[in-house]
Amino acid sequence: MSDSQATAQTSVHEDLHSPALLHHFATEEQQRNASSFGMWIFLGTEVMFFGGLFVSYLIYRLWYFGDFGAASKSIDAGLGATNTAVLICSSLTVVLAIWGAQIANRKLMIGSLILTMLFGLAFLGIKGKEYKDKFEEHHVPGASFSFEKVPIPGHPDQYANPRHAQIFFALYFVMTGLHALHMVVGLGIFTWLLIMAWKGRFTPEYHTPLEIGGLYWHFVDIIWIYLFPLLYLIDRHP
Amino acid sequence: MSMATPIVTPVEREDYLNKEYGVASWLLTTDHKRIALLYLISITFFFFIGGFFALLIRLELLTPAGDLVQADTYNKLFTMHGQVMVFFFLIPSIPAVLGNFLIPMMIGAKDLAFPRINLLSWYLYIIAGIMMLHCILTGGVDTGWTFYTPFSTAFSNTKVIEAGLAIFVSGFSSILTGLNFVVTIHRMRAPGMTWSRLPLFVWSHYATSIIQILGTPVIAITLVLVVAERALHLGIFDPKLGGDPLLFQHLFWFYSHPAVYIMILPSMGVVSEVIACFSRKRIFGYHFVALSSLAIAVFGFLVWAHHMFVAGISVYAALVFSLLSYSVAVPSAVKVFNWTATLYKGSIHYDAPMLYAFGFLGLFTMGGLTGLFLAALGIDVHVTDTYFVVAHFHYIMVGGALMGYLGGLHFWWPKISGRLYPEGWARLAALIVFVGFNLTFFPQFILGYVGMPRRYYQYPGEFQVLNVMSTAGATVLGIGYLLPMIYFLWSMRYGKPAPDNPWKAAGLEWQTQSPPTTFNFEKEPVVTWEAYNYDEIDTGHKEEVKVVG
Amino acid sequence: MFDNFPLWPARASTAAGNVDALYIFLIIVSGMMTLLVFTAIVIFAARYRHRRGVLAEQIEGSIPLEVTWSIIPLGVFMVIFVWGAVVYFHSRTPPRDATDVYVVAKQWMWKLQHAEGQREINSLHIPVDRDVRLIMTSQDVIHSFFVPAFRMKQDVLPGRYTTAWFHATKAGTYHLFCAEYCGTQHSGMIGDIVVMEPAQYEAWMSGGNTGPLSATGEKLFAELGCATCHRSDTQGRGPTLQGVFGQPVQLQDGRIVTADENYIRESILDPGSKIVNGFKPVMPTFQGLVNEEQVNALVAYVKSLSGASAVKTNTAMAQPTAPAKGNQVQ
Amino acid sequence: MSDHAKSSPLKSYFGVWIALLVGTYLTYAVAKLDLGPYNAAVALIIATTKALLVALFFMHLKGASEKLLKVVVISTIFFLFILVALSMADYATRWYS
Repeated sequence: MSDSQATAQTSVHEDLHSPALLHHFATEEQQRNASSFGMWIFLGTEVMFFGGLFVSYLIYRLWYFGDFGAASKSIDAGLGATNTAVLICSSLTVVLAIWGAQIANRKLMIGSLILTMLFGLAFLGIKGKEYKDKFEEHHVPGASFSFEKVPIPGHPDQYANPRHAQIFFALYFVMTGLHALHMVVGLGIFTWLLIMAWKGRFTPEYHTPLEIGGLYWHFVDIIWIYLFPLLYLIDRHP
Repeated sequence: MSMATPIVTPVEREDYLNKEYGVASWLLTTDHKRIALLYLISITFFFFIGGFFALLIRLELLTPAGDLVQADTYNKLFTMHGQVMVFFFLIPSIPAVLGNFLIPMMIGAKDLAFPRINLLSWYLYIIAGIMMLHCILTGGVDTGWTFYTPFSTAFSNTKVIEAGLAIFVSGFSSILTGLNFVVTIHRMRAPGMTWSRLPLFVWSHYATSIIQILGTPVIAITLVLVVAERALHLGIFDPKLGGDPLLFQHLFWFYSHPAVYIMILPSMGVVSEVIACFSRKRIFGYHFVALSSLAIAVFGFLVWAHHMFVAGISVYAALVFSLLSYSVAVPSAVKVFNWTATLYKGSIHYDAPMLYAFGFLGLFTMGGLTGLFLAALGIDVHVTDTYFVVAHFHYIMVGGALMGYLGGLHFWWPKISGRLYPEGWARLAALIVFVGFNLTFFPQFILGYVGMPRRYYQYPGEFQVLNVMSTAGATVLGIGYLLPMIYFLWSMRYGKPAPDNPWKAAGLEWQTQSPPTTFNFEKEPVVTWEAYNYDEIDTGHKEEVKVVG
Repeated sequence: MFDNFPLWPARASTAAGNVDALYIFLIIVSGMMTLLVFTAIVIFAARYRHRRGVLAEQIEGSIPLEVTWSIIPLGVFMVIFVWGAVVYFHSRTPPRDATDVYVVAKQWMWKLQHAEGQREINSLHIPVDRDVRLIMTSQDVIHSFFVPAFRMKQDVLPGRYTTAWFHATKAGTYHLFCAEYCGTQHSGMIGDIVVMEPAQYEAWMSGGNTGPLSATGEKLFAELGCATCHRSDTQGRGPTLQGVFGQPVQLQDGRIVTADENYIRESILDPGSKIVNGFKPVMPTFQGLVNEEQVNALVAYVKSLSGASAVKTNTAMAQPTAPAKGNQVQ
Repeated sequence: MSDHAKSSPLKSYFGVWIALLVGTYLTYAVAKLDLGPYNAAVALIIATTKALLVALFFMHLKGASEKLLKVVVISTIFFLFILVALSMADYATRWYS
């Protein structure tokens, strides 16, 4: 999923006119509004992109609620909750980085950017551990998948149907995998933003790339805010 | 107008073509006009690939027995014809070529909002094109352009993954074009260019961009799921593992029906411009035509399951979608009536673009009306998946979108190339295309109702006569499409140099030099006149804003 | 090439008349609309062609005109919609006492099983003037059972039943096509529907009769050991199947579903998904142990237990009953 | 984006941050209770409030100068709603499933 256009559009300015203004924009105000407007539209496409997955999830959850509950119970909700907290902290540090740029506090900006990326890496680490557990428990869809004799929550005498549980894990891996891919792209964007910040390219007047990167990061956080309850907490009550 | 005019070299004025030469100046350009030409060349290439497949299909159907190609090859032929034509010609055609070239000029801007993303959009299109060509040359795919599961995920042993990824990438090229247009139209209009002074071409592209932005991602994720299911045996659409093949059809048609409005809306924009210019009149009911474009874009998202009436959806869902499908027909009808009313008390010229516009009006009306047949549940049960449907969507796509595209190319060719195309040949080509088209696709309506199913490689003998007529029409249509390419290329070299406004048309794009300079306008234009002010132009009351490009 | 060149499909079922009527109405309406638009264009194009010195008259537009040509088409469309919906609803509600024919679609052939037991490949012999209901499923990909002469088409999905019905009115042999692309021999997956006079049908019926489908189903029901749990009295570990077909069933999670063919099929192949209230989920799945024909036989047997007239006695001639609001089978 | 004149005080950032963490814990805790069908509804309500908090404060939708961004967000959600609602129109009325 080429997210490079998110970076390409945060136009690294040529050194023709004033440092930040691109040739075809009349004023800087127009350019900044265009970039953020473009980014919000791009986030709209991402919402519809994940939307297709959420609809598939909704329909199969309605059809196979018991099997989905059993499969969801086998995932460690604690890890999921910590991951949510990690992402929320990273959103905070992103906002602090932008605030740092606005008040020309270089240390705050760069520190926050680094913190954001550390949180991102922590998220991927925890996600990696979760996937490792799934590999070990043979819960990855495909030939090695086995989900025998797992009781349906609330109906201890009834076993989950492995074929339907496999659909849950298929959706689980596609949704969280796609989200993790967006997280990796996000880390790439923030590395690039860190380099630009390090070179002192951002001033209180011009820090549009930071804001665009921030929008993208917050969006990835919002997607996770929905993924966590829907995938991890389907049928957790005793 | 004699044919063999001597080579005429126009007085040397600097424009976007002769500003700089060399491969890098083209492959790394961020000028929306050059990107438009890059798109023009690449989609024409794919158009002739798709057209070649179409001719092979029609040749095979000359005889009831399957004797020209084998069954598998025929299945690959109609699949490739569908995929290449839909994703690599029709969806990018007008937005990427005429839209890219004209929208900045029509709203008085130097370029699109994100020129680099515009170039990225073309590169994504080329990467997707190369992937599709590789897929075609190394075996092709035989699932039909609709990729229905579980055939595409479990039973087809052709290169479904490669074709799916190619269309996935071409989807992002379409999203980026849409995103660029929406931001440009909102942010980059010249002073005075209010929303009610926007040309209808820009309105229709605004509506098209909404569909491109909000529809394409859904087919992107659907293709990701199909590729994942084939590669990793996930089972989301595989009934043996509890998946639902109808879910695929819902997600696929959620994009693919609005996609047909991506194809037709830009042509409607072209026709609005052409009819206004050649009747020397303001469009009748400007606001209604503009708003009906938006209405088509929004209602287009509510109707997708009329492709699935017999696929196994519930009776009540079928009723809901049939009712909604009629709501989307009203704006199209309003547009046709407004165009016809524009001709009233006009001063009508019969130049080639106007002939294409008349052709569009006729064929689109018939295509739209047969859509009413298909939206009626009772009839759809009988005619869906037969040649009636094939004829309906070809009337809309080939009769509507392609005629609009050719009309637009002829109308703005002097502006694009700085040369005039040969008028006589152009009118002849328009006539040939119109006649060839009707001879090809009208018999298919009858074939469809008589009961010949779609995608049939061999058919019972009683359908042969109509098929032979259709194949005859296809050859005439093929010639009709070759002519414009020939005389457009010819005109690049030998055509008379075009004045800045050969048709004396309204619109900012005509107040630039032909061909325009890289930044379109020397100084930013200020718009003080209403859209389609042909009365002022013809009576000359308003001194035209002389903006030397 | 010119001997048989139909421009109109044969009309051989009750539905054909309704569909053709709507089709002709639509042709007339769209024909008038096209004529209206074309003549307007031609007259305006000729009358107002460019003449030197004559300027076009600018007309802004007229709201009332716009409203009229929005409302009138909408009104006409609603008439078409309602008429189409009525025809569709009629074609999707099979009469209660129609004869059942079980259809199994397989990559590139049609296998049909009559309730009376006959098995046919790519052909279906039915008597004229009898309601026939098709209970269809596919073994691999999506196919579509399409008989142009009956104006009937219904996709056949793998993994569940879809049903369609028709009432043949004219004897003769009509085309059967597969209308949903299904692979290499998609265009070879065709057959014939042979509609015969009752006398001929009896003659055809008597030959090669392996007994009604429900009998085969009964034999299978015993062989697979279903009878041990599903007993006719109520002591069995499974719910009794006497008179269950077509009646509502209370499930363990409170939902009430109608015990139609799909419910029985799902209970055989995926028993865990719907547990009848008051019973334990002990039934093993038979997925893979029984093929499609055997499932059809078991379904026919269960239906015969509830007196649903799955089996048409030879002599009883079913009058073309009015389409009773049968239970809705998707 | 956020107007430079009106600078966002840090207080609102940290406030939203705390609220989001509380929301996460709440989601986790509520899932433990047996509310029958309302479990999903409650989880979605909490998730939506958290998403709104992030969008309005962190993504500066609240103080945004032009209305256009809100229009984009609302129309995206409208089209997602169409996809969900009309798909459910089919799945909800398929009696046997």
